[in-house]
Amino acid sequence: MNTESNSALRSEIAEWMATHLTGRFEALRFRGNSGDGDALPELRKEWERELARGRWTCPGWPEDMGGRGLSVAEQVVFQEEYGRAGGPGRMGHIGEGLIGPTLIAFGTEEQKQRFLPKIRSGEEFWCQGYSEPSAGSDLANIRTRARKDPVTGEWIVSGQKVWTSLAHLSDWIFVLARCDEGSVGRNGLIFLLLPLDQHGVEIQPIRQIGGSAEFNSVFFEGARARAEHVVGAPGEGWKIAMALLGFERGISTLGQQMSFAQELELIIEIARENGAGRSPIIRQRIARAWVGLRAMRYLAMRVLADDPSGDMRREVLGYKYHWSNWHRDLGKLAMDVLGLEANIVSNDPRRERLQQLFLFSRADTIYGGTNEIQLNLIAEQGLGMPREPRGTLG
Amino acid sequence: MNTESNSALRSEIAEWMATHLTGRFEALRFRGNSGDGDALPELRKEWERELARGRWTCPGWPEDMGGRGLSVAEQVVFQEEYGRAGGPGRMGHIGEGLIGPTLIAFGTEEQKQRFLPKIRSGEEFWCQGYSEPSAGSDLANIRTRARKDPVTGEWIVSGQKVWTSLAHLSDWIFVLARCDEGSVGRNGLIFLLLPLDQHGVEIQPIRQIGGSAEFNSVFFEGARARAEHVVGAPGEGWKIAMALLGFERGISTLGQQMSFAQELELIIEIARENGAGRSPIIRQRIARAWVGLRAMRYLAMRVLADDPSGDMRREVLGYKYHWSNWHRDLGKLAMDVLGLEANIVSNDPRRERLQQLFLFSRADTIYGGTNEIQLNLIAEQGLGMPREPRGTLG
Amino acid sequence: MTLVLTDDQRMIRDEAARLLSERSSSEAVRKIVDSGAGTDAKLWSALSRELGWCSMAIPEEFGGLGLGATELVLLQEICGQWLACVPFWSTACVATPLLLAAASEEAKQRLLPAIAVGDLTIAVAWGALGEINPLAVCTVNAAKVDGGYSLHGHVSQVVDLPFADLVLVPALLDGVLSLFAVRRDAGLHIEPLTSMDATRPIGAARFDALELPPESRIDGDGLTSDAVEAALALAQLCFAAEQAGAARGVMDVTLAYVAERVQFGRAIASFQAIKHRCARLEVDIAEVRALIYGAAANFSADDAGELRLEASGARALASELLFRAAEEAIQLHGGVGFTWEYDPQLYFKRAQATTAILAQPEGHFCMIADALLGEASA
Amino acid sequence: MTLVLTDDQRMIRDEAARLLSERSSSEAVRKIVDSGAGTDAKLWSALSRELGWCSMAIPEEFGGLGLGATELVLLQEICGQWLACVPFWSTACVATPLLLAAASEEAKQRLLPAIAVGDLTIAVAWGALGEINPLAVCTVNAAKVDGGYSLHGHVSQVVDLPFADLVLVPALLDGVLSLFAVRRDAGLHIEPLTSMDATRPIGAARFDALELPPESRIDGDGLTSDAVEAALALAQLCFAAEQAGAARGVMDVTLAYVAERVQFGRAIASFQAIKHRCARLEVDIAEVRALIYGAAANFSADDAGELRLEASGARALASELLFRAAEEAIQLHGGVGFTWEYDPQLYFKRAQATTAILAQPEGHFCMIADALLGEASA
Repeated sequence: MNTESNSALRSEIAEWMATHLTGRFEALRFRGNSGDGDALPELRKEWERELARGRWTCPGWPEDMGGRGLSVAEQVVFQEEYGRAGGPGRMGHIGEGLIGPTLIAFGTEEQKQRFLPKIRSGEEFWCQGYSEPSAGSDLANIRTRARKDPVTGEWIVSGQKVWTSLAHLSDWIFVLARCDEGSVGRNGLIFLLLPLDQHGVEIQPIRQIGGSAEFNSVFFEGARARAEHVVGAPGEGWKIAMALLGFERGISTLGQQMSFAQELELIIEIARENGAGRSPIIRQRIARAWVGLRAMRYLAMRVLADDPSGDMRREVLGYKYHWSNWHRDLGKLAMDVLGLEANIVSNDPRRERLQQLFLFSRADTIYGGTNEIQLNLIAEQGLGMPREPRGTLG
Repeated sequence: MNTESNSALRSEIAEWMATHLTGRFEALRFRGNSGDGDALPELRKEWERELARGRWTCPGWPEDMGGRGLSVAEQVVFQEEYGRAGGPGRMGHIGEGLIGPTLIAFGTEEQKQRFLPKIRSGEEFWCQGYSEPSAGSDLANIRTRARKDPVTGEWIVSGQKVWTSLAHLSDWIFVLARCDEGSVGRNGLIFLLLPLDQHGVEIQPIRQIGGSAEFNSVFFEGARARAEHVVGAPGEGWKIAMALLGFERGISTLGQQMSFAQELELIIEIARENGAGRSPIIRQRIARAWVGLRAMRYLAMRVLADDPSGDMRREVLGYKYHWSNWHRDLGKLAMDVLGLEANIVSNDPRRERLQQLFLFSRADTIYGGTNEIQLNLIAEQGLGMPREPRGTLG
Repeated sequence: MTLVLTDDQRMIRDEAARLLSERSSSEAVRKIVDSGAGTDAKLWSALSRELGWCSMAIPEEFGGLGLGATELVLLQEICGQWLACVPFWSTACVATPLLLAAASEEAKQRLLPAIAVGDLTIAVAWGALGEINPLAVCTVNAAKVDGGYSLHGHVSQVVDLPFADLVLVPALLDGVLSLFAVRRDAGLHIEPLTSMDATRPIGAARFDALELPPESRIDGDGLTSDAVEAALALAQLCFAAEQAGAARGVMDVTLAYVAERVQFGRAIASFQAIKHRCARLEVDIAEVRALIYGAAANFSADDAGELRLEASGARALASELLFRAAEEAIQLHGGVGFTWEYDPQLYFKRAQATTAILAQPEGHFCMIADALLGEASA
Repeated sequence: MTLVLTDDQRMIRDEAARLLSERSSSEAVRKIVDSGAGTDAKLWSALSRELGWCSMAIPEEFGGLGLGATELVLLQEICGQWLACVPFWSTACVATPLLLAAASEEAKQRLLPAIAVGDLTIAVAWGALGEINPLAVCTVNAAKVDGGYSLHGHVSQVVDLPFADLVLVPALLDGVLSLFAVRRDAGLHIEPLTSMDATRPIGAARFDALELPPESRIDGDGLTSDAVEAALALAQLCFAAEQAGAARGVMDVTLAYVAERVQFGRAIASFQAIKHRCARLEVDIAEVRALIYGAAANFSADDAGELRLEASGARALASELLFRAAEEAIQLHGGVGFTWEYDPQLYFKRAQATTAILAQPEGHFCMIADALLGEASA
């Protein structure tokens, strides 16, 4: 994998960002990242369409699906330059990065025709219906039910999803539901595509620690998915759901790292200004953060390189744990550098950004697989240690 | 509990130590503590008899058993002054602190007459036969068997004990063994007293990380305990064994803390001399160590005070974890203060003491209940969290 | 010196716990948070006027109960445990010891009885709240003028200021640190600040040539005595107690949650990694509490002695402990941990806010190291 | 820049791993430890003479294979994993880069081919082994004398000295740091030291007006160039690789033990707290390895650049990681963990010894902070 070259592509993107992330889009710089996900939604949707006009949505998709067919290395370049330029959190991420590739791999021709173009163009936005109140870390404990309407062939869905990011700003949701009455665990699940704007779907925001509400609970009561909007066969929903997660290869994390680097830079700047940077302990912590970020970059490059020898299997497993804990700790460092000021809410944009970092990064070690789940996976799949015994409750 | 007063007693002990821990006993100062337990054994046995002549062995035993009947607070004073004066690790500890009180509480009149005076006088030394290769943390998994000789009524013992401290320097051992064939767990155990100097007992030293051998494996093959040397009834060995552990109330830990304080003092002295004390990180660590030691002292005082209201139940549980990890970390601090010199073995007594601290303190978080067992106990007994499910192996 | 609580002390503690568990419940605290007030005036009135909390450590001669440091730390622990939105620390654990240490007899006679009956809530405008000794960096100057004194300066953060009746202001007068008592209606400029931790109000105080009568200067002979140092150490210790109590509180919240939350067919409290993490927190809580109770039992109002180091040690450990306990609470609550609806976020914000007040842990350890090793020359 | 190993690199690594798993087994290492030698001469001969390990990073013009930093860190990792008692680091990762960076063309021609074929084992008498840049504190002085040079001074700890054929000695000559090559039979006083970590020999070197011929000075123009700094950074990086490898090694030992040890009717590997602790170590191993491989892939012999910071970062993390891995190994082995008979103690002593060599973690972090923040004025 070559990240330093691709310089033509690199400058093309940088230039495009410089000329387009301006004017009314200026307000979007650095916004909409983790925890701040519900910021300026309408403007960010417009930004998605701006990206689409430049053919910068879905650049990794094959050309015949509307993408640019960029290689992994090239996608990394895109993410890095996007992040470096302060490109906002992508409203289209779930569509472009998750359901799009899933449909490309498992969808029917009809599904591809129906959904992919509108994902690419920024016309339709997607959200993810996996987690449930009793199926968080334990995803196989799905209870949302899908029952086939014998007349229409439609699937009728009842149940509750939680932690649905941006559901209130999305058009479609993909849902993992139980279609075989009485099935348990990974069997008897179905993977459905549902429009959110219908009777039988209710969206409730979940207010977060920082006061914003990026996540939602989504309640289904007789909501309907069309018969042809099943991905894969009924009963093999688990397979599709896991494959989808596999498409999240973390390319976007290299763009994310640009944002991390800027946060660290800001912390260093403030530490220089307010004297915190004279404290030997703060200095050690800043140095650690820098080292951790360097390591994270190489880790991501190793993970993305997808070594055919399998040398990196263990490392892939630990990547999420590494970056999320690094980022969470950075939030604490930011506060300790701010010192007494950390506690006072003001409209100083730098302080505000660091306070948001502090609060919102608390979610990093929880969503997308908690620390505890990550460590279980590393121990069991990476180190071959015995599985945790399952209990009999719930 | 009053520790600052008792000043008459305090000066009596200090004076006695000053006048007796001299001459040939001088060599014993600060020796024989954890990890160094097999140092100078013969001289230390003589020292025990010297203590006995001063009536400073078993000072907490009732007067009619040969003790002084000191209160807990007074025993604390003794331990503190003993430690402050550099009194060596007590060869008689197991007799005085564990089996003695057990016999006083549960022994027959005959057992008391037979054993207590020689414990008090420093004539007979004891060791503890609890742990086995597959019954370490899991003590209820005892496999050593005791079978009654139908002719003599003696108990015939076969099996293996491990981690028997100072067995090679002891005269007697108390053994927890399984007397009911086919029993499991805490049932069917017996608590026996055996002389070590007999056919059927073999003692093998276990060489430790620092090269010394304080611990032993003790192999029994048809070794015999007299019929009248059962404590409690056959079958209720678990009860006696647990009661015995309860007598280890940690009074000796206040003496131990004196030794910890001297170690910390030595580290500070060296840090001042070699410049390590200018490092902000070393300074933080030294300050932490000091704070931890202060807390340990108050913790011990709270534990010993035995609050009738039960407020301290949780804190009692955590005390061992606290002191052992503190001490282990002190060992690492000592090495980092020594810097490059830490790695070089020489006959500099200060460096040697800190190197021993470093190596031997590794045992602190393992023997007498590993960290993991301590944390289980705190979680289960202190915090009421669910018990760990037992497996079916072994 | 006894490290076992007396029956009276246990009664005070248990009664406080019973009361705050009702009156400072999660709902009650959230009401204050939502209101933006930061202080629960009704609760404070109950504690200070009806229950006499502020009289605890005031000598009997000034209308108090004549109890001591142990009672203060016990109450502070309970306040922390329930995140009580009351200015108890400012009034009883900072202002009162400072008055006892440094005020003239006349000022004591005037102020302490009013505090004891709950008529006077006091904030202390420390010069540099981020310092271990916030008097060392004084940002207010006083000058003698006709008819009294004039104060100039600015204190950027004063805990409980928006709610206080009276503000104690250490100020430099002719090079000597003196103590002034300023009523909030005396022309003081108060700017309320919005705090991330909405359970305690903070304000900025500005003194623009504020003219005060002669009796507003209340110190006997400056703020330099050992007694003042002891008072500061007591304030630190009581703050540590609040933090330790909050750690206990958030841990109780967590223990209750993990006992109920089922994943993989088991209460998550049954997972060993979770048990061990809770147990380690418990060990650390016990450590800090032992240090706090031990130091409180040794407290002497005339001699800071080792109390200064122990109080600093307790503060450093308590700051770290509370933050870790709150952080673990969020983590162990999983998805709901970072929601507004669950309580970990309340403790988490309190944790961060209290870390910075009266010096971060490293500052405390630095000070202890200086005492043990001599000041660093590097 | 590629972060995937080439097939050749994988082959080198796998072959090395296969060999050392046989030739540097626990029994083999213990034999060296018991002998007090600290070096396994036979193994070293096999590696250096038969397998050409020392030729890896020597350019082809000097008889080497012309490979680079990545091959060195791969081999160092394997050496660490098996605690191989060989002077590979000193010879191939310190002396060779230093010669390449600073030696005159003549000296390179003379020395490098001999190193490449395994005829020359070299120790470097760093002035201050506890520093990040051990050349910065030079404890040896050189003077020009009739017929050559005279060296004075003392280097208190020289890694691999007791086994080396040749010692490289940085010495101050007329205020310029120069490099001398001293054969062990040239009258050098070597005092072997007893090391707690008996898997690597250490000696003290004393130069008492040691007279040397002119060709013993081997530097081109002093030891000040960027190339020398890059060589030092590479030495740090390779040392980090050894530590990371040792962490992997001791963790493998631990994983094998906990998979077999049964307590409470279960393999202790099934206890979640133990799983999580092992998993966290694994995450940290991956972190350090990524940093090492990334830095090695970026290595340029002419420009220390960011390599210096990354190598320091890798060293800091690897020191902490190895110590923690070894500490956990002892703990998770329970009673047998602190016995002589089991292997954790070997790694544990290596962990402590390597922490102190070439600066402790805080020193490395300090240096990085200075680069990021400017030097501390406090």
